[in-house]
Amino acid sequence: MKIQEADAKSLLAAQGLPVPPWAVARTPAEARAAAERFLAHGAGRVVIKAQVLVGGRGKAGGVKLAGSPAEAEEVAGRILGMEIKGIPVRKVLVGPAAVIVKEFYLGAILDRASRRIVLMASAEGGVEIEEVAKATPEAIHRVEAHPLLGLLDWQARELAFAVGLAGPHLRDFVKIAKGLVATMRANDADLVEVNPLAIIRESGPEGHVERLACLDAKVTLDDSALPRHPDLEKLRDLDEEDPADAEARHYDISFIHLDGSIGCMVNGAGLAMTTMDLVNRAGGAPANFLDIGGGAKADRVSAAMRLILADPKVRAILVNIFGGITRGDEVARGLIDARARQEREVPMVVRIVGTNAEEAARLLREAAFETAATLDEAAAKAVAAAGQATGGAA
Amino acid sequence: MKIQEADAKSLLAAQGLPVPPWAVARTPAEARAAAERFLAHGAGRVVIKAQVLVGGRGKAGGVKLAGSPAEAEEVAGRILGMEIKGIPVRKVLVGPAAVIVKEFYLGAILDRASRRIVLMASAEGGVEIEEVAKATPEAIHRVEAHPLLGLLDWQARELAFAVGLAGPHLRDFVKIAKGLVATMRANDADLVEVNPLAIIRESGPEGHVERLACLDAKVTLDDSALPRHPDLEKLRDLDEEDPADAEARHYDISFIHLDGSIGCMVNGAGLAMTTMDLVNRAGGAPANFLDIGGGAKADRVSAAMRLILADPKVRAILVNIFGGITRGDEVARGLIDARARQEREVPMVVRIVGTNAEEAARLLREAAFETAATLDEAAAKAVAAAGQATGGAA
Amino acid sequence: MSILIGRETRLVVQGITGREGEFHSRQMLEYGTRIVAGMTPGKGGLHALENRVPVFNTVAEAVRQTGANTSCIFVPAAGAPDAVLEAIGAGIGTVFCITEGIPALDMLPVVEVVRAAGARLIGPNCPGATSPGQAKVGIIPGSIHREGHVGVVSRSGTLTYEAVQAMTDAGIGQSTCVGIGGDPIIGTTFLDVLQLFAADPETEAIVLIGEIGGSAEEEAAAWAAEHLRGVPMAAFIAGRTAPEGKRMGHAGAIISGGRGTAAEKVTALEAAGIRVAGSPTELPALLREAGYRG
Amino acid sequence: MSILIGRETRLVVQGITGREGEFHSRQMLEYGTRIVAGMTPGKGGLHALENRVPVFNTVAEAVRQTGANTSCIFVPAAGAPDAVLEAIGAGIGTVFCITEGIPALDMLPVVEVVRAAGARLIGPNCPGATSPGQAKVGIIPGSIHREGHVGVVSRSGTLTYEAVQAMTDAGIGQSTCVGIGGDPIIGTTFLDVLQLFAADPETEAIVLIGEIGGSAEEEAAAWAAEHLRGVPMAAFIAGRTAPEGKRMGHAGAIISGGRGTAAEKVTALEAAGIRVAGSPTELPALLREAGYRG
Repeated sequence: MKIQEADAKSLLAAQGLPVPPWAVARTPAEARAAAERFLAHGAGRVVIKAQVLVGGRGKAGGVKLAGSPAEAEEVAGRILGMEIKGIPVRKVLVGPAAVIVKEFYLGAILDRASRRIVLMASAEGGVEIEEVAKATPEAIHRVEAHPLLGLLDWQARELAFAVGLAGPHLRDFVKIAKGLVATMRANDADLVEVNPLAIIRESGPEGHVERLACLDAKVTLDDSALPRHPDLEKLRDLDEEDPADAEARHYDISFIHLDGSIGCMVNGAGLAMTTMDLVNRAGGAPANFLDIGGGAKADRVSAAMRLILADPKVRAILVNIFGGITRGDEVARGLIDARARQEREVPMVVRIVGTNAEEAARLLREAAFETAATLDEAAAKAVAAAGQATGGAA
Repeated sequence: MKIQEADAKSLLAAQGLPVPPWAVARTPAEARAAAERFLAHGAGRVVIKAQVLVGGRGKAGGVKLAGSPAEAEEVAGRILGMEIKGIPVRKVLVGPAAVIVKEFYLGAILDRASRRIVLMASAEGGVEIEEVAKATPEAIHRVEAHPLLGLLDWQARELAFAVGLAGPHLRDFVKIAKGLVATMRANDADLVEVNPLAIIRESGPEGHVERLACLDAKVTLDDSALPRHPDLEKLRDLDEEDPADAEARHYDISFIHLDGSIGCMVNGAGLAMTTMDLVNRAGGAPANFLDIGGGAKADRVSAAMRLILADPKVRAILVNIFGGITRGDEVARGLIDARARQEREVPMVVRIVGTNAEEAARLLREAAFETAATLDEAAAKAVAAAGQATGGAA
Repeated sequence: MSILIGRETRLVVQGITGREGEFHSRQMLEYGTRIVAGMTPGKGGLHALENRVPVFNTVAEAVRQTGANTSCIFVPAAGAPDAVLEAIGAGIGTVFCITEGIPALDMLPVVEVVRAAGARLIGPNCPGATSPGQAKVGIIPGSIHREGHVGVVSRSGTLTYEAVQAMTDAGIGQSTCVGIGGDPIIGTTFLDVLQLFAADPETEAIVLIGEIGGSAEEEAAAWAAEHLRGVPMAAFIAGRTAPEGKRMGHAGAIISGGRGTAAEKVTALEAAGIRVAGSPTELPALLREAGYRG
Repeated sequence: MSILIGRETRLVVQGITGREGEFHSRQMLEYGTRIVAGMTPGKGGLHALENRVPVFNTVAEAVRQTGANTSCIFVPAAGAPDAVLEAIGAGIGTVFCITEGIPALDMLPVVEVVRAAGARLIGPNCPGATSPGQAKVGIIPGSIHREGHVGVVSRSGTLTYEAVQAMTDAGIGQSTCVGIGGDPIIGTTFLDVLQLFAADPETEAIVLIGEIGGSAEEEAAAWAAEHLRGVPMAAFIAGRTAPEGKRMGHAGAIISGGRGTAAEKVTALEAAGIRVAGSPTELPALLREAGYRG
């Protein structure tokens, strides 16, 4: 699960990491009030940042500075009216604009290949790290945290030296790097990124001081671990979520909305992707990815059918079930039940093999469902049906 | 560092372990008030336990039951008047007397040989575990906690099954066993013992319930780790401590009061014990163990001399220094300085070898100290001097 | 011969008295797997599955009493990492963890302890393995198999069944079929299984079923290019048309920033001389093209 | 030849710019030890000890640049466990940790990581080791030694010096003298050092200096009884007259409940055929009695 920058910063701050203050505003007036506070407390300017879960908001004009409360209100108004990659901006983050001396990248990710938490750091901070990785891979330094002991001080120091940090920043960097791993562990995150981690200059009673601060934060959470973090589940941004997603989650269905016309219902993620691939190969386009999971019962099948039919673009439905834990007859009954109650008539092609497939075949035959023996055949039939339903080519 | 039962119970409770309520009383009146509260809240009787850091208080009559506030006051008065192994009882613990169904032993210790935290459990609880270990070693079950991951659930379950726990107690035992290790880690304890861990019977609104509870607690702390636990340092029982100990700690001197007449000042624990052994072998008896540690300077030497001379039984002093980090001339200067300021004249035998021994020898010669070349010679001379000082045989 | 499991397998099922554990243990017994013990803490002394399998409180006890050498875990996610560690602690050499939904960070220390012990973990969130005619461990339907000499390895569950069924339908039998699981952190990778197949005299050809996300297929391809020249191989990659940046179900398959795409995987496999099918049904034909005559 | 350190030792000193680190590094250099590098985070690029030793930010860098193979740690207690782990991570094979006052629980994971890496840690809270005429690492005064063929192993600091001095005074030289440290949790035990001495062709006799507490002397005695028959040995145990239940200084020596007493240790050693001295000064004579002619 992705969470917003402001929430990610809260998680970092909870682990004691140096995150400058911020406020979240949902209206230009709230942004103005926040800007007033920060400007009154010594900030020269404020930064206003769109809170959206998609990347590239900077390029899209979603990050701006303002020098006065009035300007903050005006800028926030503009950003709150934007769409970024199709997502309307509903919130902005307001904070004091930092005086940046130097920017770094620091990220902790769960790395599948090494089966470790890997810390990556670069002196090329503040830009898309993927681009750095492509152009100058040697500019990204990495250490693998000890699988049982976590990130050790010396490992963090090696990263610090690699990106050229020294003096007073050395100890702070070690704390921050360990703090990223602590944030991962405390929240079961699979990614915690600070980009930029920056040396910022602040003026205090004794003149200028320079210190490290986390100016941005990106955290993604392990969905499997959310049940043990009820507080984190609350960070899910329902503003940005497809309403169908909540229903899917309720029924333990994996569901992703796509742009095509053929609704898919499959058991198993790999088979669901394969089904989509074969629909494409047969000349169609899937309307969704939908995995009803293992051992699905009739009620889950009904819910899946509702999710698929809620999309007006759907012109045909392909059901592909390879029974293992899942019993084919259960699915067939669910389908029959769902069709009886559905409001919209859509052609459906059903393929059920594996556990209790014979009983399923009998039920489907009696209910006059269109069936298919192989996945390739099912895909071809569904594409054809969708083409007929739209009165033309699929 | 040993701490009192009541403090140990606080540490266990802080880790969420089931410890029945208790109160600490320093006077019979306080004990009466505590007993009144517990009896009013449903306890049939209260238990009153002497709080002393030495073992065997039960046999010494330091643990008694009382059925009424008046009886509690009377019993507490008797216990508060006792000495146990020479230690006056200054505090008692008062708590509800549990209805015990079955007693177990459970302890977590830092085991040198395996270099692991070892959990030990026995169905023979409530008695001296050393006696069980001698009589029926097979009645004590042990598991080694994983050195990096700590005690794992399955390890705790193995112990539970070994001592015959099952049913609802199984899960509670796992929590308690892991809690003992958590208590060790949170406080840098090298021993956490619960004896007895008991199944107790309580009557609630729905009849009797049986549950596991920690009825006693013993914790010893790692002295090396006390600097990072300032709160634990406060648990040191100054009532029971020799006043000299506090001064010794202040100067980083290891000091233990003994019964003999020959004061010893040595650098290094092993050499200090060896010096004591050789004093004994020469027919004398050491008045103390004293290790001035490595790199001792003049002020520490002076402090050590004060500690030794504060004991009126001291009739002679043996100084044995093998210079490595410690510089012999520094020690010699400290001795000369200390002798100049000491109130009581006591014969002294000084042996200084190793780093800067020549300079030390010159200084001591000029100051007319009695010296010795070998440790055996030094011991013999000190024993002889003590004998003369007492006007008879040592 | 076969890999991971076979006639010598003596299985202990952890969580045998649970709903899932009992159901699949029955299927395994019917397939002919030697389940020598069950394990459920607190149920020691009972017998499961109509008295056919003794149940123990601990894996250590099961090993002592029955000589179990392989474990299959049907324990809920909260207890599954500990269940793996218990099996390893008891000296079990091969552990299948079927449980899904284990938080990924919980698995980091577990895979390390397994590695340090010189043992092998398959999964978690995996369907298990079948050596047709010998034993099946896990939840793969036994009926889809046929005895033979093709090793199958897959990250997926039902997609594996699809591929195996296609081969069986085409008359191509399998030596062992292994589902390694789709979670981000798993105990045994494609590469590990390829190495086992390479050393197995009964395995004459290999089918690899991958999916988008991660780089395990690429690593396997690189190794195969060097060590499996001459072994007929075919592959399938799911998710060729999956959109970028979307997480496709619990399998953990995700593409982002152009890494781990199907296109990259297909390129890597083809560069290693491995034919890649457009549909699982094409796998038998591709194996034949690659020279498999079994 | 010798054990642990010798002419092939290339030492990196961790904490070389601290007061203790600098003082003892100077002593080691004067004794002839090859200190190839120092390490202090943030002081990389400097040179210590009148420009004789380059200082690096990390041990890994020191190893890359100088081929260091042994480390000596003078880092305060709070950072010492991490310093050991850094040395191990950089591939150092032998680590001496002189630091005292490290909380015992901090050392549990460290000794395990060292073991798993196949490396060796001596200490913490140890004086180090000397191979007379070749190298000394740590804080043992170089002047007390004499080249020869007796291996000395001890849990103590100054008591070791006492024993070594007695031998040198009696004309008996040493192959290597090792102080293993008196903390409860140490990396290398008596038994480990006995095994090294047993395998060292230059060590012809062994002196063991123990003290009350723990059971390491008993374990060493049991091993010696079986494997060191024919090797002249002598021992000394400190604390014969120490009172029960008292902790004697930071050394961690403690007797309680009749375990780990001097009497038990003496009995165990004598049962293994090892003569036990009443005073360190008697060790040379006992070695002679045991047949040592060196």
